[in-house]
Amino acid sequence: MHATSDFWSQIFVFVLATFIGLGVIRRVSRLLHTPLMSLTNAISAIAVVGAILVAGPDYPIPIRILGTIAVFASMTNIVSGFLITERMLKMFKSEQKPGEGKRP
Amino acid sequence: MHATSDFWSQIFVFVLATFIGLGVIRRVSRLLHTPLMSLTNAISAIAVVGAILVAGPDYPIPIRILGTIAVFASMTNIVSGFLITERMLKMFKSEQKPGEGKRP
Amino acid sequence: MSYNLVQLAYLIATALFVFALHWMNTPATARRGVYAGVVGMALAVAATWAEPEVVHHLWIVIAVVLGFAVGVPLSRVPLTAVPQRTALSHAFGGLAAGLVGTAKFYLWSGEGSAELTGFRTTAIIAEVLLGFLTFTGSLMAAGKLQEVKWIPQRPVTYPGQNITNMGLLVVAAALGVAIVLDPTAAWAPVAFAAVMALALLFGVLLIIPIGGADMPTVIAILTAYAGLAAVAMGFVLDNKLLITAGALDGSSGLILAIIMCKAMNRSFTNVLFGAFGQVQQASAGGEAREYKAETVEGASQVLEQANLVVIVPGYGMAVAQAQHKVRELYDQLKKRGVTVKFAIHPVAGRMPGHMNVLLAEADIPYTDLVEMDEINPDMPQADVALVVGANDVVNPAARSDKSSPIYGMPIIDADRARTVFAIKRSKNPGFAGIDNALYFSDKTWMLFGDAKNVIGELVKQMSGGSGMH
Amino acid sequence: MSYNLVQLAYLIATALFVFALHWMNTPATARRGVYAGVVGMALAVAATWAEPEVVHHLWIVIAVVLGFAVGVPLSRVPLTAVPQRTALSHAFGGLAAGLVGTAKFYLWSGEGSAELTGFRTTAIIAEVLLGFLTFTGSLMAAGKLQEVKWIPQRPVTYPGQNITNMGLLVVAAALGVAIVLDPTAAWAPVAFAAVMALALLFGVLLIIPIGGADMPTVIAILTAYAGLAAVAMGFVLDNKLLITAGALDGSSGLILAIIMCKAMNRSFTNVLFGAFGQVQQASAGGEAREYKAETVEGASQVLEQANLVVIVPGYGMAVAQAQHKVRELYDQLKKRGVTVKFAIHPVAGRMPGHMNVLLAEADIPYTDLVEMDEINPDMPQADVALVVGANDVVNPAARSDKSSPIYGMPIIDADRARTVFAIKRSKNPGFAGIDNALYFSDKTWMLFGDAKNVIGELVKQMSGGSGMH
Ligand SMILES: NC(=O)c1ccc[n+]([C@@H]2O[C@H](COP(=O)([O-])OP(=O)(O)OC[C@H]3O[C@@H](n4cnc5c(N)ncnc54)[C@H](OP(=O)(O)O)[C@@H]3O)[C@@H](O)[C@H]2O)c1
Ligand SMILES: NC(=O)c1ccc[n+]([C@@H]2O[C@H](COP(=O)([O-])OP(=O)(O)OC[C@H]3O[C@@H](n4cnc5c(N)ncnc54)[C@H](OP(=O)(O)O)[C@@H]3O)[C@@H](O)[C@H]2O)c1
Repeated sequence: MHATSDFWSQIFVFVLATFIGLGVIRRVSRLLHTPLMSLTNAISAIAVVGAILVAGPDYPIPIRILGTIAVFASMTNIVSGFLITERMLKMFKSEQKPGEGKRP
Repeated sequence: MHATSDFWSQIFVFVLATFIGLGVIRRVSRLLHTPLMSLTNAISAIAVVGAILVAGPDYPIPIRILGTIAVFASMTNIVSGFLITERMLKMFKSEQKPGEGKRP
Repeated sequence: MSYNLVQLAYLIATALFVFALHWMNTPATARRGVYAGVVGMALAVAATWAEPEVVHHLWIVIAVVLGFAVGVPLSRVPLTAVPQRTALSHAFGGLAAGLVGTAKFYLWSGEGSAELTGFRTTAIIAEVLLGFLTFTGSLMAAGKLQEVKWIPQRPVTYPGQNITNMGLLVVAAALGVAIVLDPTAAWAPVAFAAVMALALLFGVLLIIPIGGADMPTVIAILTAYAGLAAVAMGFVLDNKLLITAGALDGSSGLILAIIMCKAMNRSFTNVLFGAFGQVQQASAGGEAREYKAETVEGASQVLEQANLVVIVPGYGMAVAQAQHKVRELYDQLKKRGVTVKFAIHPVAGRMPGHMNVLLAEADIPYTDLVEMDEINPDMPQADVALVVGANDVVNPAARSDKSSPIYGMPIIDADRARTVFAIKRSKNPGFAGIDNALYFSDKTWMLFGDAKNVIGELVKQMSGGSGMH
Repeated sequence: MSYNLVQLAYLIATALFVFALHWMNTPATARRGVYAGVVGMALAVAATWAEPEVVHHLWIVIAVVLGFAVGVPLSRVPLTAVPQRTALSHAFGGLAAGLVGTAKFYLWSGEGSAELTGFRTTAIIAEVLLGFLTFTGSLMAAGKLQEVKWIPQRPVTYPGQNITNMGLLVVAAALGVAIVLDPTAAWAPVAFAAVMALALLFGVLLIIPIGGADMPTVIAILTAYAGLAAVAMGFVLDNKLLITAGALDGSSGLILAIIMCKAMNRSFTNVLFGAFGQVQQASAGGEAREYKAETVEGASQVLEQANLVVIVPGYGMAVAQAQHKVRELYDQLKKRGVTVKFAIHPVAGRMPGHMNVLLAEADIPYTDLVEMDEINPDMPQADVALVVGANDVVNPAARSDKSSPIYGMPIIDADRARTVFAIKRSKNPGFAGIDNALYFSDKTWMLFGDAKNVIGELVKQMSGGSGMH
C-alpha cells in the first residue's frame, strides 16, 4: 500500500513536471536554443544525486565503483554544461538596455 | 516516516501545481476573465470529492449530515459554475473563423 | 486495484483541469476548456462515489439533486449579477471545505485515533479556518454587491479595527496550535468549535471595512482562499487531485487580484485594510466646473462624419444595460463606413472582463474589442471618443495629477481623441469618487442621461437620418 | 528531521530549475537562469552528500575533482563543436543513469531483498535500458558529428534493419518482464546483464542508419531519453527532484525535436527510420544548369548602393567560421547608412539556434537577428539578399516543387529580394542533397569561394573604397 501510494505521488509529480516543462520550454526564445540544449544538459546531470547515494554508503566495493564512475560522469556534465551555457550567453548582446531586450 | 514521505510528495504536488496555475492563468485572454472566474469556481468545487468521502461511509449520523451538506454545496457550485461559464462563452463570437480568433 | 483505478481517474481529471484553464487563453478554444472541466469533474465524482467505503448513497443522491435544483437557476442570473453569484458560490465552496474539515476532525478525535498526526491536524485547522472565513466573508461580499439593505455599503471602520481583527486571528491560530499539540485532549473538541466560531466571525470583520466597489478585488482574493482551503483538504485526505485543483484556483485568484490591483494602481494591503471607499465621501463633491452639454442631433452628425470612432464603455454601460443599444449604434456607424473600435480598460466596470462579456452578449465580435495598451497609440487618430458610462478609466488626472488618489493608474487616453462625447446621468463622480478633468476639456461634450436612452436617441437619429437620403 | 531538510533542499532545487528554464525565454534574463541552475544543483549535491548514510567521501571527492578536470576543457570547445559536446555529455548522462540502475539492482538482488517491488524493478529496467542505449547512441552520434573516420557518416542500411532493431528491443523488454516477475531468481542477474548488453547494442544500431546531418534531431531525441532515464532513477530512489528535473529535460528534448522536424517538414519516424541522408547520394549530382558568377567588386558596389540588405546565413558560414568577417561587412554597410538585417531560419546550420550563437559570438546585437516569419514579409523590400553558405533554407523548391524532398519545409524568401548574391564554394548541393533553383534565377549572382575569404574580399573592397572619398 505504501508503495502504491508513493507510486501515485511519483506519477503525479512526473505528469505535473512534464506540464511545466512543456509550458516553459515552448516559450524559450529561439535565439537561445543552443544554450538551452547545454543548460538542460547540465540540469539532467542531477543524476549525480543518485550516483552519490550509490558511491557513498557502506556498500560492497564493486557497487561503489559503479557509483563513483557515475558521480564522475554526472559531475563532468554539470561543470561543462553550466560553463558552456554561460559562455554562450555572455556573447548575446543587444544594443538596447538589457531590460528591453525581450524578443520572444 | 510514511507520513513524512507522503507529506513531501504532497508539498511537491502543491508547488508544481502552483507553477502550472501561474503559468496557465497568466496567459488567459483578458477577454475571458469573467468566464475564467466562474470556471475556476466550478473547478474548486472539486471539494465534492472530500464531501462524498464523509457523507458516504458508515460514519455516525451527525458526521454524515455535515458531509451531505458539503456535497450539496459543492454540487451547486459545479452545476452553476460550468453552466454560467458555458453561457458566457457562447456569447463570444468573432467575425473571423474561430481558428484565427487568437487575440492574447 | 480499485485504489489504482481511482488514482488513475484522479490523474486524468487533474490533466483535464489543467487543459481546461489552458484552453481559456483564446475564445476560439475556451468552450473546449469548459467541456474538459466537466469531464474531469464527472470522472472525479464517479471514481470517488465508486469507492468501496462509500456505502450510503441516498443522502448523496438527494444532495446532488438539490445541488442541480439550486445550481441551474443560479446559472441563469443576469450578467450584472455575476459578481454576486461568484461571491455566493465562494461561500458555498468555503462552507463545504469547512464542514468536511470539521467532520473529519470530530470523526478522528472521537475515535481518539492516531489518524490525527501533527501534519494532518494542522491541515485540518487550516482547512477549517480558510473554509469558514471564506464562507462568511463571501456572504458579506455578495451582500454588499447585491446592495442588500442591512449590509452597509460604505466601509465600516472604527479605531483599532485592524488590531482587533489581527487579534482574533492570533487567538484562533493559538487555539489551533494547542489542538495540534494535543488533538485528542478532552478540551480539544471545544477548542475546535471555538476556532470555527472565530473563523466565521473573522470572515465578517474582514469584509466590513471594505467599500462595496472594492468587492471584485476581494472576491478574487477569496477565490485564492477557497483554493487554498481545497489544498488543505487535499493534505488532510492525502488526495492529490484536491491539491492540484486547489492550487490552480489559488493561483487564478491570486493573479486576477494582482491584475486588478495593478490596473487600479493599488496594493493588496491598501485594498484589504485601506477602506478605500471612504475616499468616495471625502472628495465626492468637488467644486463643480463648467460642463458643455451637446444635443443628440449634434452628436449623431459628428459621429456620422467620423472615420474612426472609439467607444469607451464603463460601469455605467453595465448599470444601464446599454450594450444592446450600443450594438445598434455600432451597426449604424458601420453602415456608414465608419470604423468603430471598443477600448476596453482592464478594470472598466466592476469585475475583470466585465465589458467584454456585456459586449459579447450584444453580439459584438470580440475582434473589435481592443485592449487599453493596443488602442492608446491610435487614440490621436480617433475622430470621436464616445465615453459610455466610463469615468475613472478615462480620467487624465491618473496621468498628470500626483495628488489624485488614482494617480499612476493606467487609463485609456480618450482625451487624445479629436472630439470626446461623454454619456453619464449626472455630475456625480465614479467609483474613485473624484472629478474628471476630461469632462471639462474644451474638446469634450457631455450627453447627460441614462446611457441606454441617450444611445437609443442617437440610433433613432441616425436610422431616421439614413432613412431620408 | 535531516530527512525533512534534504526534502526541503530538493524542493528549492526543483523550483530553481524551473526558474532557470523559465528565464531562458529572453536573452535579457537568460544568464540569471544559469545561476539559478547552478545554485539548485549545488543545493541538491550538498543536501545529498550530507545524508547520514553517505560515509565514504574520498572516492566521491576524487570523482568530483576529475569531473572538473574533464568538464572545464569540455566547456571550452569551439562553437562548431557544440553539437558533438552535447552528444558526448548525453553519453555521460546515460552512462551515469545506467550505472546507478545496475548498482541498485545488484545491490538489492544480492540482498535478495524485498526492496525489489514490481514497480521498482520495472523502473530499474527502464532506467538501465534508456541509460545504456543513450550512452552508446550518443557516442555514435558524437562520432558522426565529429566525423570520426571509423564511424560511417553515410547512413548504413541493410534489408530488414528496422525489424532486427525492433526484434532486439522486444527481446530486451521480454527479459525485463521476466526479471520483474521474479527479480530474486538465480538467473535474474544474468538476464539483467543481458538486458544491459542489448541496450548498449541497440543504441549503436539505432544510430547507424541515420545520416550525419540528421544528428541534431537525434541528439534532441536523446536528450528526451536522458531525461526519461533520470525520471526512472527518480522512481527507483523515490526522489522527486530527479523526477521533476528529468521531466523538464524530457520535455525540452521533445520540443526541440518537434521544432526541428517541423522546420524540416519531416516526421519523427522519418528521421529515425527514414535514413534520409541517402537522398544525398541519390540526387547529389543534379544536371548542372547555368550559374551567373559575379565579381567581388561588382557585388560590393551593389551592396553599397542598397538601402536594405538581408543577410541569410547558413551552415556554410559555420563551416567557414565566417561570422567575424560578416561582422566587419555589417559594420562597413552600417557606416554607409545601409540597414542590415539577418534572416535566421529555425534549422539553418546543424543545430537549433546555431546561427544565433555564431553571430552573437561576432558581437552582432541579437536585435538584428530576425526570425524567418518576421523577415519574410519584408523580403520584397530588400534590395539585396546576401546568402552566406545557406542552401536548403532558401530553396524555393520547398514552396513550389511537390516532388522535392524538402517540399513544404518553410523557407526564407531570399528569391523575393530585388537582387540575390549567393556565397558558396562549389556547385555541390546542401544537406538535403538537391539542386537549388534560386542559384539559377536571373536575379541571382554567385560569389564562388569560401565564405570567409569572399566576405573578407568584400570588406577589403569597401574599406578601400571608403578610404578614397
Ligand atoms: N473592473 C474591475 O475589476 C474593478 C474592480 C474593482 C474596482 N474597480 C473600479 O471601478 C472603476 C471602473 O471605472 P469605470 O470608468 O468603468 O466606472 P466608474 O469610474 O465607476 O464610473 C461609472 C460612470 O458611469 C456613470 N453611470 C452610472 N450609471 C449610469 C447610467 N445608467 N447611464 C449612464 N451613465 C451611468 C456614472 O456617472 P453618473 O452617476 O453621473 O451617471 C459614472 O461616472 C474604476 O475606478 C476601477 O478601479 C473595477
Ligand atoms: N539546424 C538544425 O537544427 C538542423 C538539424 C538537422 C538538419 N538540418 C538541416 O541542415 C540544413 C541547413 O540548411 P543550410 O542552408 O543552413 O545549410 P545547407 O543546406 O546544408 O547548405 C550549406 C551550404 O553551405 C555551403 N558551404 C559549405 N561550406 C562552405 C564554406 N566554407 N564557404 C562557403 N559556403 C560553404 C555549401 O555549398 P558548397 O559545398 O558548394 O560550399 C552548402 O550549399 C537544412 O536542410 C536542415 O534541414 C538542420
